[in-house]
Amino acid sequence: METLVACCIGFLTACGIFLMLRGRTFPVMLGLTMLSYAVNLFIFTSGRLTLRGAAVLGTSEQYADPLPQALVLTAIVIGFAMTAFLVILAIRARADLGNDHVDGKLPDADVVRKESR
Amino acid sequence: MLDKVIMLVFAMISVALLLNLWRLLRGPSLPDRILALDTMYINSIALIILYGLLMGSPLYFEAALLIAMLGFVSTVAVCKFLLRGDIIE
Amino acid sequence: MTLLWILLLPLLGSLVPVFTARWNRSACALATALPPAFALMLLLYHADAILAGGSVRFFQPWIPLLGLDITLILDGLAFLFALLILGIGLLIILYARYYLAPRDSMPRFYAYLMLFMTAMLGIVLSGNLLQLWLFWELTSISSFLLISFWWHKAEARRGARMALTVTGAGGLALLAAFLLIGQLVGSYDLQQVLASAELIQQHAWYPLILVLFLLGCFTKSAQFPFHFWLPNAMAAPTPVSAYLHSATMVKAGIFLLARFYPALSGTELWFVLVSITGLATLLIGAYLALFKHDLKGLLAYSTISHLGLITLLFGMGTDLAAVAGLFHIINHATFKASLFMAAGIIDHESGSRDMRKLNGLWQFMPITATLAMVAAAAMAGVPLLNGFLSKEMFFAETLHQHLLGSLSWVIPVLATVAGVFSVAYSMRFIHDVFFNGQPKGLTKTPHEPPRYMRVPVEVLVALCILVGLFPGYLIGDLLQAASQAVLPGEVPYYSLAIWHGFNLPLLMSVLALVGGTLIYVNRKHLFDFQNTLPDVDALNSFERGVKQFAERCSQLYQWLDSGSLQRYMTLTLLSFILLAGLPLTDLVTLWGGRAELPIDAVNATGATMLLIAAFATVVWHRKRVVALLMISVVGLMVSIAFTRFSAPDLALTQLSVEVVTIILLMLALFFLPHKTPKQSESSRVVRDLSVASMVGVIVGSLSYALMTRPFNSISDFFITNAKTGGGGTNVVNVILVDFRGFDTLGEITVLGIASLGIFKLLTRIPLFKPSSDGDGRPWALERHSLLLSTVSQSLLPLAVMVSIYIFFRGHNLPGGGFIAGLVTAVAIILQYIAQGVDWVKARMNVEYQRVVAVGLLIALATGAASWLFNRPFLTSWFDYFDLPVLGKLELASAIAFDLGVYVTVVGSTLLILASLGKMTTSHRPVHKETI
Amino acid sequence: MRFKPKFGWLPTPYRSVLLFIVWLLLNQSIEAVHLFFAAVLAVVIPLLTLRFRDPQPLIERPLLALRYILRVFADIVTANAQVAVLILGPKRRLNPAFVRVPLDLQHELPITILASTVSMTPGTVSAEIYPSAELIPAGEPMPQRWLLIHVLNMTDEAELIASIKQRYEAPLKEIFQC
Amino acid sequence: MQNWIEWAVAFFLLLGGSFVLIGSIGLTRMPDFFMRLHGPTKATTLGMGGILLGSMFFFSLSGGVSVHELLITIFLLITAPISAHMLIKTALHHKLKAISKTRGLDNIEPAQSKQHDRKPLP
Amino acid sequence: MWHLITAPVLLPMLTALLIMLPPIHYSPMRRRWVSMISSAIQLVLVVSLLMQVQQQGLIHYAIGNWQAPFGIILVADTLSVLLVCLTSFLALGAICYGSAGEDEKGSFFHPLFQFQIMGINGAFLTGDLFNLFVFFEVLLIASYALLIHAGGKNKTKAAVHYVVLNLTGSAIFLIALAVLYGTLGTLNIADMAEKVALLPADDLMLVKSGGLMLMIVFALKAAVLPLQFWLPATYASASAPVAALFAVMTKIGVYALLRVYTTIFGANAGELSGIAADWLLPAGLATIALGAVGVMASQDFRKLVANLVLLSVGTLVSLVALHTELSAAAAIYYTVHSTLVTAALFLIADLIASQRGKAGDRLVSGRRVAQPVLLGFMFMLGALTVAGLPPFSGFVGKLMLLQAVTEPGSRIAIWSLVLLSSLLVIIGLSRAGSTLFWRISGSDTAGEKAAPLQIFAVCWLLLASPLLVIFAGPFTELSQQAAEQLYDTRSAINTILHSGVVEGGKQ
Ligand code: NA
Ligand code: NA
Repeated sequence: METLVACCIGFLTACGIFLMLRGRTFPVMLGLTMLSYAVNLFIFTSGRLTLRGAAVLGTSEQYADPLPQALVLTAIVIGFAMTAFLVILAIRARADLGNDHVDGKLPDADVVRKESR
Repeated sequence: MLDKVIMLVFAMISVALLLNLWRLLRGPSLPDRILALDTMYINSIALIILYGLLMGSPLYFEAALLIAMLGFVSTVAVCKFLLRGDIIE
Repeated sequence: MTLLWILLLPLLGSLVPVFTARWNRSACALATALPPAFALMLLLYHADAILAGGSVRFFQPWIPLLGLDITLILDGLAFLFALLILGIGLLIILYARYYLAPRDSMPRFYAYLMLFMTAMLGIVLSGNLLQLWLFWELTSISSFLLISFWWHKAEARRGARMALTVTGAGGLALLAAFLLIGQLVGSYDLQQVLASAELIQQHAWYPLILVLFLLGCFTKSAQFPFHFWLPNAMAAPTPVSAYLHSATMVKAGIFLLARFYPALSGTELWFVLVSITGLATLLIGAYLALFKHDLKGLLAYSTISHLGLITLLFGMGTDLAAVAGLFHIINHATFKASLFMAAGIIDHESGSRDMRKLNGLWQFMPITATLAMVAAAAMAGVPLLNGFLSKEMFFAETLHQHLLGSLSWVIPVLATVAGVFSVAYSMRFIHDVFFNGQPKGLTKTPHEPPRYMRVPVEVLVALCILVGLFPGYLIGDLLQAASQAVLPGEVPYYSLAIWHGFNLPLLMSVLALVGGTLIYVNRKHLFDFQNTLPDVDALNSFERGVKQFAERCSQLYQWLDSGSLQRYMTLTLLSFILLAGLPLTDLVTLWGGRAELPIDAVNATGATMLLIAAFATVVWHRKRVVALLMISVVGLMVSIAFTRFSAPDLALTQLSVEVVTIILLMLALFFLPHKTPKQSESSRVVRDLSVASMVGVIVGSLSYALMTRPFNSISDFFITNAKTGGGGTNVVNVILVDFRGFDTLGEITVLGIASLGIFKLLTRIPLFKPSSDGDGRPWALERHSLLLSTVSQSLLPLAVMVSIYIFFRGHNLPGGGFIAGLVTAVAIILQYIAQGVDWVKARMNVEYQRVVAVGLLIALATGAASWLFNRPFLTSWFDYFDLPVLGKLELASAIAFDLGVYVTVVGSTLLILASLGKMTTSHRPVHKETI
Repeated sequence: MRFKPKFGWLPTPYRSVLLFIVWLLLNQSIEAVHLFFAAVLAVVIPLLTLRFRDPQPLIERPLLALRYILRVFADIVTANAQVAVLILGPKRRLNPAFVRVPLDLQHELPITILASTVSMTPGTVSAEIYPSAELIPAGEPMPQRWLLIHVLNMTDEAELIASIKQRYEAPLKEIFQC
Repeated sequence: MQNWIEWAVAFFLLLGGSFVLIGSIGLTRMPDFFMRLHGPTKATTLGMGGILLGSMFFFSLSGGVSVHELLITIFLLITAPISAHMLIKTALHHKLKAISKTRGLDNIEPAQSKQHDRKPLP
Repeated sequence: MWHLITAPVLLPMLTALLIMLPPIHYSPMRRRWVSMISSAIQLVLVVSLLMQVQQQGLIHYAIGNWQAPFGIILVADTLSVLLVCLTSFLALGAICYGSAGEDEKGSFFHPLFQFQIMGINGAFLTGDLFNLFVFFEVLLIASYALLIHAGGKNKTKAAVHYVVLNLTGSAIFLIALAVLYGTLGTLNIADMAEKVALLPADDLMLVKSGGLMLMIVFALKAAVLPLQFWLPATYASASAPVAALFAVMTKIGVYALLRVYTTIFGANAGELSGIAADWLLPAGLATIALGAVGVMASQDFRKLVANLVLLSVGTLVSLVALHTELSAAAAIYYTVHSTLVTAALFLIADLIASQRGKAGDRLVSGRRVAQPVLLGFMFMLGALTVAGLPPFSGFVGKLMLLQAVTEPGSRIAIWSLVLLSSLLVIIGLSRAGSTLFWRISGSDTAGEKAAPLQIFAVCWLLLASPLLVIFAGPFTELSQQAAEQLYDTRSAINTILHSGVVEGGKQ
């Protein structure tokens, strides 16, 4: 199972990073979201995997490590706040700069015309 | 016996989820994909309930309830998006 | 203490003109002159002791850690220089009173001058290397201000900057030299350094130290090849030139040579570097001076030449040469200051400094002409004047050295040649200006200056004559004391007599006078020859050089910083690959020895779905709505994974956050293009793919390595203490609200701030509302579906109840304030979606930022409440109460804290979404053709 | 048809009952504490959310409503069985259709219930209710409204319309007295 | 008693599982969007009901009562029609093609066009 | 009184919240005064905290009464409190400047400013690595919001880059934290230091990987080459008071580097001791070079100052890399000096820009400033300080840092780079100054004069420069003390982990 989970985390990271390397704000946001999934899973796995061990006292014998879970919760919330900000910033950038390229300008002037919604 | 039944149902749900994914990937239209996603949400409720059964723990009920609620909201939101563009107007 | 006052008085004096500026000019000048006059008196108060060969010292600790203390030493050398600085300084103050025009800011000038005077005094009085450097740099800065006094003139600005750059660079080299010396000797105290000559000279660093040190001296003293800044500093008002280039600024380098003479001189390297530089400077300065048409330009090159002469003297390494050097310092200061002032008078009263225009001024200003002629004669080394004496000593010393072995005769010959040119340019100064026909094209008729403007020149010229006539009587003791301070051993015998009989030096002087006259008479040919040589404009080429350098820098910088986020990201990720990945290559095996859990079919299905959905997101990222649906699947699968691996709280949170995120992304998508044009070239895609997959491999490997390792952590403590110490059975929640409640406080603060930031981003946003979707389909006309509205209204109370339930059970079972808050928020968002902003606003007109603030305040207050019980911030409290009928109830401070979380989450989420939604309602122009 | 509730503090009695039950369901307990809180919340929450509710006709015949619910449940089960057969059966036997049902109901809640019921029961899905009230200019009378439904396998259009009107719409009119 | 409940659990789970699966098969198999919609909205809802009932019985097996699954059922019953409604509205708006043998296609027209006759809202 | 250590975090938070609520929220004047007064109070409080630390030595405070390593603790040693003092001092100046009108150019200026201060102070004071992450995020999100204050294309553009890069940085931070937690089993910095020493050989490389990952994060915050690209545009486009406050943000990265690589990966870390130095020194030196080049290359004054920030970061990071007590002391002094002066220069740049009409702060000829003497004096003071020329604090900082390089190998590289970069700075600043003040074109229409509050703010920040020289003796002493305390890891660990812990966590 660990191998599978590690593969998933690695793959999610790679996908997230690839998307974050795109030149438009929307894929960057997607990539960021995906990267946070990967990171959250990563933090979570740093407490090792446990089946049937929710850290609620009295429900099982062997509890999963609760601390990484708490850290992930914090990370999720912070990640949400950050993503939200980035999303709105992207809108603002589109409004202010007239395009959705992360550098605020299109790499090629001709593209401006081609790019229709 | 119950264990075997649960595993069987697990298998059914898994197949159902894969079918949903297939429709989601296949499309062809956006409403098709949204429908597939909505179904997937509901099917995962089943999956989680089954997990609860498997582990004999009622701790997962809220997750199921939340999926039901949030799945609905997100489906509605996507539909609204396709209809009006602006989902909060 | 008096020493300190000698330094402080001029410093305070720099404030005097600022405060006396409103008085009349003379009063202001007088007031300004008072502090240096006092300082001079204080200096003279020590004269007896110093001239008797003693010294005065002042010490005050300042920064012991750096070895930088306030140490002042007044010995013969310092006395000599301080005397020149203060004495000539006072004359300059008087002179400037008349020189400056009414529109020039006199207080500013005097303030800068005083500052400069302080800096110079600081150099000569310093007994600590670092302190000396401090004043050294101060002279560069204050001279920058003085040279650029007429800042509206481009050449003044440029000249000042050039001077600053060159002397500043030298200053940095000097600092390096001082620091090396200090580390070598173990102290920055001057006396200790001077006493450690052997240690320094035998150390491997000596050459480096010497080169750096000399760089400092030579730049300041305008030695070849750093001489070019000095002529360009002539853009300064003449009093400045008279001060800086006779007695002070440029002499600082010479002073330093003299100061460190005991510690650094006496080696082959010293000789080679110093004497050759001096000789070269002497010759080049003397030669070039002749061709300058600008009076001050001529004087500038002559200054360079004389500084070269002094440097050469110090380079020769004999004690007598050093004495001669000191003597020439005094003489040069007097005649050069007077010459500059005379030039200033001429400029002032005739409106020009161009010798091609200036002719026959003798008829207009005979007194000034006489004074200038005497001073120029002293410069030329005419007998009975002070310049003659030191020049004789110089000639004599060139004869007595054997430094170049069999070629040693070259030095006296070249010295004579320099003397020849020196005579020639001095003659030009006299003849070309005061005689040589009538003035040409002057804007005003020249006349004698105001009476008191001439006084400083008269004083100095008198000194030239007096010293020339009675050298031993007037400055014998001073020179003796100064020499004693410079020379490590006994001061050798020397004679200050006017007449030494017929000897070689006299012959050299005569040769120089005759040769100089001949050259001046036949100057036409020489000028013609000189005109064929390319003209080097130091100022412009320097300026151009700096400009070009700046452009190069600009190119380099832009090449590095291309403004492309993708590049920055790639660099960041490459750092990650390098730093996080390299250690992994040293790992023998990733597997840490822990047995893996078995894989079952359901998990495999989940993982497959996750991977496929992630992949599909990437593949379809340009079809944005589809990508959004795909990433929802990823999120869903991650939540299910959390459920599977015993983390129900995480699953709940992840689910609720994801829905809100998706809604947010959709709101964003409304304003962003629905599709991304294909743009990335395949090479970039390959690059990005390889970077991404490398990062992925590293992260995956790390994760695998972690998961398969045995593990001990502090978590057992939490499991043990959750119920007894925190009063809850849901350990994760107890960690959140109690063990690590501070993190949670920070986290909700982040959320609150984010919502404020978003609100900020959305104010006055110039947005256009697209009129159709990505495929050009116009939007549906019906805003709100009847069915959805009705049902969402009925769902609200249900959702509120569910969130209350989730809120309260959180402490003991999965749930808690955060999730409850999101559920409430989502329910309210559903109202927004189903019924619109106006509908909701009519029913709930709350400013959400206030809700955020209240939520955070509740959390904060809960934490601070524990102070009342003298417990640390956020200390939790809980107890069980037996109530009639209802039974046992638990009350905990954590509930209040969680309430804060809940309120903040509701407020923030709604603030974010509602302000985004509201944006479109305030009727914006519908934009047909969106870019 | 009434809009105004009997008690100010209990504006939506049936909703309160529902909430009371939901709380108990959530807590899976009928201990005193939970009963107490259920009661409190059942009163407080409707009051809190009252403003978020457009006025709707009240249920006048609760027993009839109960019967309606039971009938719908039964229909759901049969509907599902039918649909299952249709789905698994050969595709070519299916006769899909779009059908318009004229609506007698006027108010939002009854219409919603009807449309939902139609969606949950035999082979039909509510697609659209038109014309939309939003698009009728203020002051103009509401024209005849229609319910557009999609039928998976239609045998007889008239019969279908009649059955919907009689089986579901009529009881709803009764329940809400409209 | 125990045995009886176990059988009930097994029955409901299997029933539920089958309906869920059938719903998804419908989603996959039907030829057009409108027909695909029927499976998930109905079969899945009932399937969920089955599984939730199974779960209720299962947890009753271990002592206490488990009735909160009812909530999910209620919730789904309320929301599923609305989701379906929104989806089909979207499909109509996107003018998705129904298979050719669909009858009453002209009935869609008034639902869409009547609205277009009206003057658009600001 | 023993709760004083929480004040630097909680007081700004409380202030921010109060400003967001009525009755303060309604009136701009109230918002300003509350913000300014609160900052002044905070300054007094942190200075008394510094005195407390001077008296008692290291102070640690267990939040929630859960002792380390289980709970989160705040740790006040001379270094951290000194930096908190610096922040408070700086913040007061920046807030005063902002209160002259800049604050009304967008919403929530004061609350965001206070939140930012909260984040910065929290990052300095926390003794827990994950909590450090949280405070990083607090200060980052506040900085994102402040960056876009008053709007404008440049800000938006800079913000996109700044935000995305920092989000990547946060992701890396989290991964690093997870790796460290997954191997060391703890989050407390002191506890980590203790655990690192006992690490099984098998886990060594994992911890190294995590440790070096942290370096990326901190280097990104500090803006060290090649992770510095976000800085120039960000700092140059932010509103003046914001840019001034940002001057301390890079220092947080430096602080974190200093803290983590002396405490966790310090002398006691065995094989992992000093893992960062090999990477940091070249990076720091390269940053110095880049900063110097940037100073020469800059076309406008704010960009120039931003590059000066880079230069100071490079210097600091090189000092951190030297990893000696002396270099740490130099770094501490230099931090204080460079932060205040660059902040002041950002404000001065704004004043100049607002008085030069269309030319703004671009280095081209333009209208004459309305207050040439005042601004010229301020500029001169700031320029001398930042260039490291006497008689202001810059030269003390420079002397200290040059003297801190005792290893002959690195001496030549560092000295020549530092000295050469100083020269470039002198050239660059003299060019900039003479252009801004002396190259005048067009009519002499008087621009708007600076508000008294703005002048006060600049003077307040500049005041530090002479004071840091006059009291250089005690102040260098203090830096030295802070460095000694920082390097005395053993006793810090003992105080934090092994004093007065009662079984069960609660005291
Ligand atoms: Na002439
Ligand atoms: Na139906």
